[in-house]
Amino acid sequence: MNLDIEIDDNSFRLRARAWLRANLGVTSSDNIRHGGQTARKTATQWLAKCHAAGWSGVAWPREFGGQGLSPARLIIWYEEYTRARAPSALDCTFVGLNHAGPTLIACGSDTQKSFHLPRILSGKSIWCQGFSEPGSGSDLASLKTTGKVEDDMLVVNGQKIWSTCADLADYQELLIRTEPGSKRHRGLSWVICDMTLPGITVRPIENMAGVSHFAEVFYDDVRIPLSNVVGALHDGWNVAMTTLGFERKTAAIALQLELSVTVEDLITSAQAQPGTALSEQLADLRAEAAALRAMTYRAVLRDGGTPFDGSLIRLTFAELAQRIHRTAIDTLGAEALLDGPMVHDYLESYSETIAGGTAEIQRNIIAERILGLPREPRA
Amino acid sequence: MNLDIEIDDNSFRLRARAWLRANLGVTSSDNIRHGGQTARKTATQWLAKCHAAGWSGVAWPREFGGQGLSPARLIIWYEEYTRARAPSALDCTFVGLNHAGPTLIACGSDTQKSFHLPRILSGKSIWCQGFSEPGSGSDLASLKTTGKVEDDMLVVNGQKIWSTCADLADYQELLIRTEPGSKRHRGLSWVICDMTLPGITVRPIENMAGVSHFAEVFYDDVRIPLSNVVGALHDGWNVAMTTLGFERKTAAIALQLELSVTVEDLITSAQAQPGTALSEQLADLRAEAAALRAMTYRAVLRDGGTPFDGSLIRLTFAELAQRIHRTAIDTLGAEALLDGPMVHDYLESYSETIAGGTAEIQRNIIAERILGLPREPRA
Amino acid sequence: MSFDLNQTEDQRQIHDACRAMLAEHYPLSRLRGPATAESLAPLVAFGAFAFALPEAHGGAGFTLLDEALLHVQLGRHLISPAALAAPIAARIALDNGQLEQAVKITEGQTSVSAMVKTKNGILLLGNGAAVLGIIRQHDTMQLIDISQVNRDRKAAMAQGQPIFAIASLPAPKSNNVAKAQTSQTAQILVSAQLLGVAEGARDLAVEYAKIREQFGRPIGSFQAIKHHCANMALGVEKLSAQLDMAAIAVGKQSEDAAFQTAALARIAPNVALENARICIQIHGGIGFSAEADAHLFLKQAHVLRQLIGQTDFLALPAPMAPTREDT
Amino acid sequence: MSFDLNQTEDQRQIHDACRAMLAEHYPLSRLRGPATAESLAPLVAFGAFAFALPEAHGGAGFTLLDEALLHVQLGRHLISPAALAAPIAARIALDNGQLEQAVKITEGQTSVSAMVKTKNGILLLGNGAAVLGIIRQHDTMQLIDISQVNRDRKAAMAQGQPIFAIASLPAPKSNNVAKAQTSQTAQILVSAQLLGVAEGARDLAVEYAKIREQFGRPIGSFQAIKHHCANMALGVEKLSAQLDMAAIAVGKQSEDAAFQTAALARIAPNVALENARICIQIHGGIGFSAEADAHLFLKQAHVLRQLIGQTDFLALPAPMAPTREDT
Repeated sequence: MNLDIEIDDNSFRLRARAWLRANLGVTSSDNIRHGGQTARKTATQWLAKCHAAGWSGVAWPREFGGQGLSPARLIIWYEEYTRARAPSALDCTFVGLNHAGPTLIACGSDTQKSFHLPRILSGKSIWCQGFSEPGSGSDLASLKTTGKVEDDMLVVNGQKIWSTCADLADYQELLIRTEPGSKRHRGLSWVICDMTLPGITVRPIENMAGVSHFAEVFYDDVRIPLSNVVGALHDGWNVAMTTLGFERKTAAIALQLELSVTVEDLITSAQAQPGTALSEQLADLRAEAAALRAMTYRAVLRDGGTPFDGSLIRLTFAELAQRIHRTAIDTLGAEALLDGPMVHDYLESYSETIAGGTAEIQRNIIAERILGLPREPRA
Repeated sequence: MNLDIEIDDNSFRLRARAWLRANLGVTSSDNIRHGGQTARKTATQWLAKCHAAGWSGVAWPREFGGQGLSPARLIIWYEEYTRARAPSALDCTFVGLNHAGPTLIACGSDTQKSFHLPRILSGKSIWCQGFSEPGSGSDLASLKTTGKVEDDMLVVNGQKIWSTCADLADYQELLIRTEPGSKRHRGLSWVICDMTLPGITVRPIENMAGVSHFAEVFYDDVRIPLSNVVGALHDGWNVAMTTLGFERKTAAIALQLELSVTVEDLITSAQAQPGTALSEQLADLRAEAAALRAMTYRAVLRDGGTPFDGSLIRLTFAELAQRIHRTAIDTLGAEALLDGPMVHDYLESYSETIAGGTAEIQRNIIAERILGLPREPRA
Repeated sequence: MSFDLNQTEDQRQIHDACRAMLAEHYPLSRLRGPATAESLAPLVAFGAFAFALPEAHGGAGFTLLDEALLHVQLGRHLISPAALAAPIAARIALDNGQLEQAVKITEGQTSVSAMVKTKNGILLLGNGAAVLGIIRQHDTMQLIDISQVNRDRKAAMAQGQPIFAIASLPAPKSNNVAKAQTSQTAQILVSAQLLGVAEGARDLAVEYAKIREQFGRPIGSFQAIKHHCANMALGVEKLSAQLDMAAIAVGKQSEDAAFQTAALARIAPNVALENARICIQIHGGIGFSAEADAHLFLKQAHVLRQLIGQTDFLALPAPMAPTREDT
Repeated sequence: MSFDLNQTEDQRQIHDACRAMLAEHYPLSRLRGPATAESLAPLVAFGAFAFALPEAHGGAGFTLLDEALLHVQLGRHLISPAALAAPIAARIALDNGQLEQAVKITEGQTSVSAMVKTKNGILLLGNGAAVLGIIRQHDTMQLIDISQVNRDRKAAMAQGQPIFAIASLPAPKSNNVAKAQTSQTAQILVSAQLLGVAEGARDLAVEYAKIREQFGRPIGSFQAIKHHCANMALGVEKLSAQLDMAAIAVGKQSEDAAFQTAALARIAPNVALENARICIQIHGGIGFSAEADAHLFLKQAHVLRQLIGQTDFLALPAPMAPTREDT
């Protein structure tokens, strides 16, 4: 971990700050949060603006059009991004920039890379994820959607769920069972799916905050060229795992830092007297948010560790976010019964311990993969 | 549930209160808590006094020398007992009065009953439990201590652990495997073991509060007459289970009510200003202690329910006791580093979620036996 | 009059009838789609609002504990807060000698809503057309004529429940204040509904855990899920025991009524909120969707929580026994 | 000077050597039986008390972060608080220009103990024969000559640690007050030891969970135990990351040093206490016995907690970046 900020890094910080200050204001993070085509337009316009000024793909290698920022500069960028209250990084460009793009860089063919990467960076194409299925929430290896090889095509049938922004997306990273009869992690393939193909039906799902971020996707004899397979056919599990190492350098950093800003806002608005129950609670949240920030920095800056260390940050973030948003609406009194940004964020926070692996699964991973405790006997 | 206090019950309350007021003062609960022969003497003298005045075996049927108190009166007695700060009911007479005695009443032979019951009621004989073994903390059915039938004797070999007051006890309720090769709940017997028999070695174990309440007991060819088996030979599991129904009418009631007194003492001593973090915490504890009292009353007064409902009270009590004692030493500041009654009670409270079935096992029982969730697959 | 929790056949029958009425008229599915004012007619027909009023006042003469257990059922069905407002409003009317008013309320001829204060004004919950409103002010309850008061529909956290803003209320009259027992009764009934929410969330989660499979077995066979469910059961047991205790104390006007009610009011919202949270978590992704019922329990818990009111609990004397004669 | 957590070979070697020294001289088994003053000679010989002092002042010139990581190791071995008192006392001496005094302290010629205030007096922890004591007063640290002060041995919660009562201290001198950086350093080192306690408790519990069998399988294969262990790991990760952050900030005297240290001091005691609690619970019956080491971690956490001091955290300005030039 190196937190020494060089002279040059400080000028980088000032440059980022100045650019953000000059270019914010046209976008609205509320819009983006609420989904829909307006949100897509806002998000992609903002990304295009970032791209034009050299602020897109900050963690991507330069050879693929990214900025190739050092870990320290990555942190500085996201600090400034968060401090400026720039649009939430968790918009419809998130999957492309932080997941699909890095996977293509690691495992894609030259054709795949040269076609898709520039489109992702500039906001021209939006990606969604197609991993989860109705029967395989926390048990990804149990997925059942099939892709049957017919000549040079895959014929896909089945169903995906919890696919964020699937209604807005141009492409989907689709994980399907291509080897008939294969079990669990074996026989899967990672495929680029054009969302305009015939046979695809998208049904948005409304969440408990009244917003439709995610959707179900149905595949009825969808024909995808075999050339859209990323990495080797039937090797999709390994392809999906390649981003695990990249994850600690994604825009999730911005979300983690944002919690500190949320807590500071809460401290300012609550004006709690010293010694009261509320001030003690706020002080605890402030300390926890500081520690989450320290965890984030360390993960970005330190070499080594296991790919599962991310579970520690992911879970800490999730549970802290829920505590913070709950405290926030507790300070509202009866106004918590009205819809509003704090109430919206509170309701949204319930997904933190569910999406992307439940808190229970994260704890299993920490216990088994990091601490080495024995696995449960299989049923 | 009937909480209507009849005129007659109120006079019962006043009679109990008057007797306790007139007869307390000679005993010291501190002495009893710290174990040893002095503690035995104090406890048995106090019990003898209760017995002489008709206050021993309050929940036992009258035909066996008890008081046969109605559920409502049982509660009144323990309310007054607790309010008077009478000696802790959890002394070395506890197992005899609340476990061994009731088991003998339910399953013992006439000879066993007529010999043992009067001695238990009057404090002449002290009992300990011999259930747990080093390898079977939470898994009672896995126990290994054997009793081999030779003519009219059982020859016992093995080891028991966590046997409270084994160093002071005259008799032990001993659960052992009498059917060679039997598995789990089958083939066990419940035996009266005279602690003065040759081949018995008792090794007291010091706990983390620096006190030796419990002990290991070793059995080396200990010869116990077959006539000491309670209930049928090899039917010990069912005998052990008979007290489950009686448990909600034991002196554990007094321990549960005591928590309210502890909280009130804490509220008085802490003098917390309204609105402070401490006063909020104390108000929460007060409410939780009130609810525990309500749970206790209901369990005693209401018919029906499953024998496992006791787990709900047991676990609520255990975790609340730990919270209360932790808050108590938090109010002490640096004085918590010195030995003293509050620190002692705090350290002792760590056993609450372990002894008599860990919190984890209690939650399993609640989930499986009360809520009907499926059992885990066996390894 | 007896407070025997070992239910009589009469009591069992009335609660069974209540369950059937609720299942027919108030299925949770009614809460999907745009929020509308809930019809309380089936509850009026059942006599729910006069359930524990004396027979002389048109009531059914059940005990407060019986009424509380009725509201536990209402809580499970996430009924509009207007169903809490009516029986409390009727009691405030009786407290002030307005028998006719009380009868109109319990018979559904005069509509009542619950109101809560915010930092900047007042919110009206449930029935926007109500002509009367009840509100908690300084540790007591008031019944207020709001027929002339303007109200603005607002977007609600709980989408199924209409909510309205009121800028200010008319000056209170002198004959509209509840007696202490009525204010406590309000806390008892709100707590009873919170218990219903907690029970409903527990049952929904337990049933789901029995059927949903992951890793080749029902998720309810995993210890983490089991322990979540056990925690829900612990919360329900604690809350329901304290509800019994407080309802008996308030019904009998025991001297520990204020203490038992304050303890109850402190416990009830947290148990309901926590059970609803666990229920969502156990459901996983579907629990976070609007399609599942899990979030409805959470939102109702938030609504009821605002109605319960809190007192300075530590200022109340501690009881050690239901009857204390420290001679 | 660099603060690179990707340890250099030098740093690795010194920490390995420290581990070996501690394993040889400070096994946990030494804490059985009657409490005696701990010999600090092996730590002095190792140079532990001058570890991060400038070489000009007889120190080894390591960074504060390096020293903090050393104290994590000391924390795992539940070393007497006197080992915290010495390096802080030496710094206070240097803060006041008393170089000779500082050298005597770091070389073990002058003995120091830690003191804490109670409601009624002062407690001296660890070495009853100490001639100097450090104590936290009003947000700063003082170094006090206690050679003439009477002390009474008391029974301690942590049986392995001698403890003494002092009725009152001599009037403070003007040249015995720590600079802000030293007061913060004290919080860093106490927190480091609390992290060591938390790590030790975690490791003890995890190892036990791997070997102890119940119901025919290691208890560590049960989800409830797994999740307890995961919670311990989460606590350690959180605390150790914040320790790094605060140690770097204080070592560099960054403007967020006070903020980072206050956040650390708020987190550290709770993580250590909670991990110790879970460690006892996972051990079951044996964890509650004096024979197992689990309770030693709990008691040490209580001791260290009293030494850490708390500040009005909300009054401190929030940093958003290690360097802030809000132009």
